[in-house]
Amino acid sequence: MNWSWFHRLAAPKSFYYFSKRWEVFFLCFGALLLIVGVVWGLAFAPQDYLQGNSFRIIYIHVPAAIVAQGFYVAMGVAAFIQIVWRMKLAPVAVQAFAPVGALMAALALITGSIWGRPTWGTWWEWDARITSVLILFIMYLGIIAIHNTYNDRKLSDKLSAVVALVGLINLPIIKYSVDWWNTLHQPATFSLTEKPKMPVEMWLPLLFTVIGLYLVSIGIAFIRMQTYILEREKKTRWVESEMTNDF
Amino acid sequence: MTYFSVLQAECRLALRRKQDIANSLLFFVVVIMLFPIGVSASPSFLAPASSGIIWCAACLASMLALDGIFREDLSDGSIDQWRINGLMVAFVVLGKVLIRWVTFIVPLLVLVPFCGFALSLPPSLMLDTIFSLLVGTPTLFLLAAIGASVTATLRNGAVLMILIVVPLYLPVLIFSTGYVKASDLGVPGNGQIALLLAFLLVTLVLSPFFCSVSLKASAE
Amino acid sequence: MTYFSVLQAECRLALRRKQDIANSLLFFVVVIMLFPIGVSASPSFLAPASSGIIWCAACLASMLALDGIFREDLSDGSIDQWRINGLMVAFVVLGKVLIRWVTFIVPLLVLVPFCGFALSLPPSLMLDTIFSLLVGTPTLFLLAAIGASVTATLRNGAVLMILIVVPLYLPVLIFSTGYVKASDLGVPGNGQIALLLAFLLVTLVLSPFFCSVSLKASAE
Amino acid sequence: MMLLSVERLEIERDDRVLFSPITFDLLKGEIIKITGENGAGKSSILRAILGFLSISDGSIRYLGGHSKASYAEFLKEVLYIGHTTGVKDSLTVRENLTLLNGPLRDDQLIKVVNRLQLQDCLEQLCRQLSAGQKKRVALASLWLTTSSIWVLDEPIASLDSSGQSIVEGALLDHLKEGGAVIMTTHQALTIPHYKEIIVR
Amino acid sequence: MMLLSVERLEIERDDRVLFSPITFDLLKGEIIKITGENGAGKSSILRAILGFLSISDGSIRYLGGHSKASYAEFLKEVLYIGHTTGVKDSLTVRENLTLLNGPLRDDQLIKVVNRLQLQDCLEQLCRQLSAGQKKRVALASLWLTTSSIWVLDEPIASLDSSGQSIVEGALLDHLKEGGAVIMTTHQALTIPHYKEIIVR
Ligand code: HEM
Ligand SMILES: Nc1ncnc2c1ncn2[C@@H]1O[C@H](COP(=O)(O)OP(=O)(O)OP(=O)(O)O)[C@@H](O)[C@H]1O
Ligand SMILES: Nc1ncnc2c1ncn2[C@@H]1O[C@H](COP(=O)(O)OP(=O)(O)OP(=O)(O)O)[C@@H](O)[C@H]1O
Ligand SMILES: [Mg+2]
Ligand SMILES: [Mg+2]
Repeated sequence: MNWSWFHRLAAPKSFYYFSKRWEVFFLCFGALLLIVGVVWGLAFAPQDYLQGNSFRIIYIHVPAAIVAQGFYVAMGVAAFIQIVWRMKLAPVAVQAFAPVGALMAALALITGSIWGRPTWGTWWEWDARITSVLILFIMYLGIIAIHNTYNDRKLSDKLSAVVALVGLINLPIIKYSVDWWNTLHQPATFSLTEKPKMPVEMWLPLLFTVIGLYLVSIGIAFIRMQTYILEREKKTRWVESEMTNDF
Repeated sequence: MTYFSVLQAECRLALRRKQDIANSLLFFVVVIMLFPIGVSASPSFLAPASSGIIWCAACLASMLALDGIFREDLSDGSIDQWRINGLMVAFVVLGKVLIRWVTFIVPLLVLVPFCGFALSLPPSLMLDTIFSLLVGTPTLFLLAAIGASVTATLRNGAVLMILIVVPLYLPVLIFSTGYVKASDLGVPGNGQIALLLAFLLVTLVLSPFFCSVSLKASAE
Repeated sequence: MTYFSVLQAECRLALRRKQDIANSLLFFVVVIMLFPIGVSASPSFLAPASSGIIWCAACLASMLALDGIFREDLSDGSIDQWRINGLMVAFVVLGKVLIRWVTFIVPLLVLVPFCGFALSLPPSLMLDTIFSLLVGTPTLFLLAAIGASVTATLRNGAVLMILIVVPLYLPVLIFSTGYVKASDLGVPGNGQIALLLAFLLVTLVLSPFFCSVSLKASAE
Repeated sequence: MMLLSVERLEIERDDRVLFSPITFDLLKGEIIKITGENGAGKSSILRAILGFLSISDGSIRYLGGHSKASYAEFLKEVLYIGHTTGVKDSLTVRENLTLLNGPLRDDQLIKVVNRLQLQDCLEQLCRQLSAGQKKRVALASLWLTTSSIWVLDEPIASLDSSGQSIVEGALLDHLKEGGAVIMTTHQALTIPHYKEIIVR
Repeated sequence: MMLLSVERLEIERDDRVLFSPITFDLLKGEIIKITGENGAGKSSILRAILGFLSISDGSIRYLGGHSKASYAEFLKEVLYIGHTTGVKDSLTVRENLTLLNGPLRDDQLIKVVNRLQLQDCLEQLCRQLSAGQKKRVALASLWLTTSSIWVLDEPIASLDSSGQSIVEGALLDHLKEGGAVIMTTHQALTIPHYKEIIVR
């Protein structure tokens, strides 16, 4: 297989232009899917026979939880690439993905809590999935904390890559152990582990919102990456001409 | 400078800094003491919680014990000297962590029975608790070492370190307390012990490597 | 160098270390997380224990927040400079502790409600817990400062000091959790609050003095 | 005027007497250079004079008096730059200068920073400075202080030659204004008149 | 034999290029002295040569080769004493010497300790040494090492004059035995032949 396209894309400069071209697509198409999914889910999907209308928060909650996990994996892979191949784009990705992922994890936690109030009667339950999202959130915060603590960028890149990679290796272990822990000691008050048998008109909008939120998050991450690339490459000629073109 | 001379010096420092060892153990005792005093001292409340409390305290104390394990090496240039003398940073790290663990676990095991009494730990679980500590704490130390290496340039990096390390601690905490609870129910906890050993193996290989990456970066 | 410039620099350092502040709060959260996971996650266990757990976590977090507060001042010669410039070490200490406390307590108070939810703290006790933290933590900080000043160089006598400081922590812990429990039972807890305030007054006078003595000795 | 008069001073560390008794006076407009081998006890003498280290024998009179008040009076007039300098690694150069010297006018700051060639790293953290640059940050006090008695422990170690001559210039200016200096150094001074005290 | 050949070396810190490109070779039996102002980048050059700091441009060839193996080969022959020296504050002088130089025979130890006038503080913690004494502990490696390439960052700063001449003697002996030295310093050397490289 020919990898030259990959190497070309992995150069900060060409990625900058690539992402600049595609961010609009990601943001707009993602937003479109999101809106369609949400409107469909909120206005047209049938009521849940158990939970009534409160279940509709699922159209934000589940996508957020899924994107939060997906972004951590992406970030961990970028960290791996950075440590092994020292690609210049990788630390940019780690730095940019962390806050977006943290945001999504926070969104999942908040919407989950809001949902928990009417269904369980409490804001919080030490359920396996909930706990693992909380841990995910804390791991994101750890990486953000490293970037904020060190003002030497080279150092903070290296260190956050180490932490992200360790986290990636541990993620399945954490997930597994939390699942195991919860099912042994505390039979879940409300089981999240079984796939709800949804009718398709509930399930399809969910798929829309998941894909939509993914695309929007990627778009946001791209924008962040562009700023970081400009900052890191500010001494190069192409950035200088880019800046003079803009202003 | 050889592996031997470095680890010999490390042992000497460990003996010289009896104080530091005493501190992290005192911390352990303090955490355990705070709990009955701050929450509730009734045996019916404490007994089922006791091994969990001991484990929580061990987690916190192990982080404290490793905080700053590399800080001095970095600021006095020792890490440069290891590399100049052809020592693999990863192996030195492993040796240092091992020494810390030994100086930590031995007195801890002496303390645990007393803490167990204080927390009304059922006597039948004493041995299981000790055994779980023996198997689980090396992994905690290796994980904490990663956190310590990432925060080695920070003057007070203890807190950041804890933030990084605790999510990694949870599986160990879950399975070792799970083991004790299984014994309490009379179920054999072989599965948990096997898992704990598997964790140990994984961290044994990975942690020194990660530590060496971040220490080298910090020494630039 | 004036009181103003020293405390201004201290504020700058505090702001520069926003992350440090965030971290010690995260530490607080993380400790609170350990308990449900390590001990038991059932609300029937957590609810009665919750305010106690929050207080235990606050004790530990306050110790860590002050760990190393004087270490840098000692090693970079700042303490010499204070004295040369005619500043009373005790007052500088007081200012530094105060700044640390403010940057600690404000975000803590924001966090406590969430931790309360997570630990199934009865909502009626939320305000009482917060109030007890407000009154009790300054004393903890002043006491921890003594420990920090003694361990700033780690000469002998540190064990002694920790052994002295921890028993001093206990009354604070006892009376503040006692206050919350009293409110739970519907009894007014004025007595406990009065005692907490009395402790605060005593430590406010004594702690800076002790700190200054041991810092001067360490700087010889 | 007699700023300081040291008589038969002895210092013990770890029950070992460091040097044979030392006697000298510091007058206005005078520079005293303490020399001696490594470990002779030069830094210890300076710290003893400042009252940071207890003395085992002899006496130190401040401003002609023995009292606590005259010691306090003396301390007010002192600028001390030791082996450790009070420069904070996690503050920038500018912030360190305001910390050590109180609030500064911009023109003052610019002037001293230019003189010490720190203009390029004014906003850099001191952690990231070279050994000599960190020393220069501490030495900036020589131009910003109003104190008249300077106590300097190896002020020119790890400075380059231009740095050395700048510092020596500051010392000369200070003497002309009636100040006094007591310092240690291992390097030769190009200053014309100074009193040398040998510790052994 | 060509031990090291540095070509058009450039180093960046915080996106700032420190100095204009530098080219030099280090041969056997040669001493190279790097000079330059405070903050010019001398220490950084030494650390880059040792591979501790990444370079932004140019190349460094070790023992004539570019490969990892020749770098490792080179590193085996190196003795490095930097601004931070690897001396542990909480160990005694004797313990530090065995830490840094491996197990020592008693006569070796006594000889070097006498030469450096550390005999009185052999059992003292290094925390309690004076600035110059601590430096001497690190410098003891000059007599105890078998490495042939010495990389020294300001080895004579804060030494007294006898300390300086002892160190210079060690350098000369080392050259006679076919060793090589690359060092920085702000002080004048009394050694007859050396190559000077100016960083700016
Ligand atoms: C803070 C609280 C909560 C958190 C952190 C949380 C987290 C999660 C996570 C991680 C997923 C899995 C997404 C995936 O990978 O498929 C999920 C899915 C789901 N959650 Fe929550 N959840 C919370 C509260 C709730 C509540 C209160 C309910 C409803 C009563 C709920 C209902 C669901 C449903 C129905 C799914 C979809 C299950 C599936 O498709 O597999 N969650 N949540
Ligand atoms: N960790 C760091 N991060 C960023 N910049 C640094 C760091 N260390 C040093 N620098 C910068 O690199 C430059 C060169 O530093 P270096 O220590 O190499 O100087 P030097 O020539 O050895 O000076 P000196 O004579 O004072 O020892 C300085 O301007 C300094 O500000
Ligand atoms: N904290 C300490 N505790 C015990 N002894 C000490 C301490 N500090 C220094 N000493 C001893 O006191 C003696 C004098 O030290 P001092 O620092 O005054 O020397 P110095 O003349 O300044 O030397 P240098 O030229 O190396 O700076 C040394 O022999 C040292 O071993
Ligand atoms: Mg000295
Ligand atoms: Mg240098």
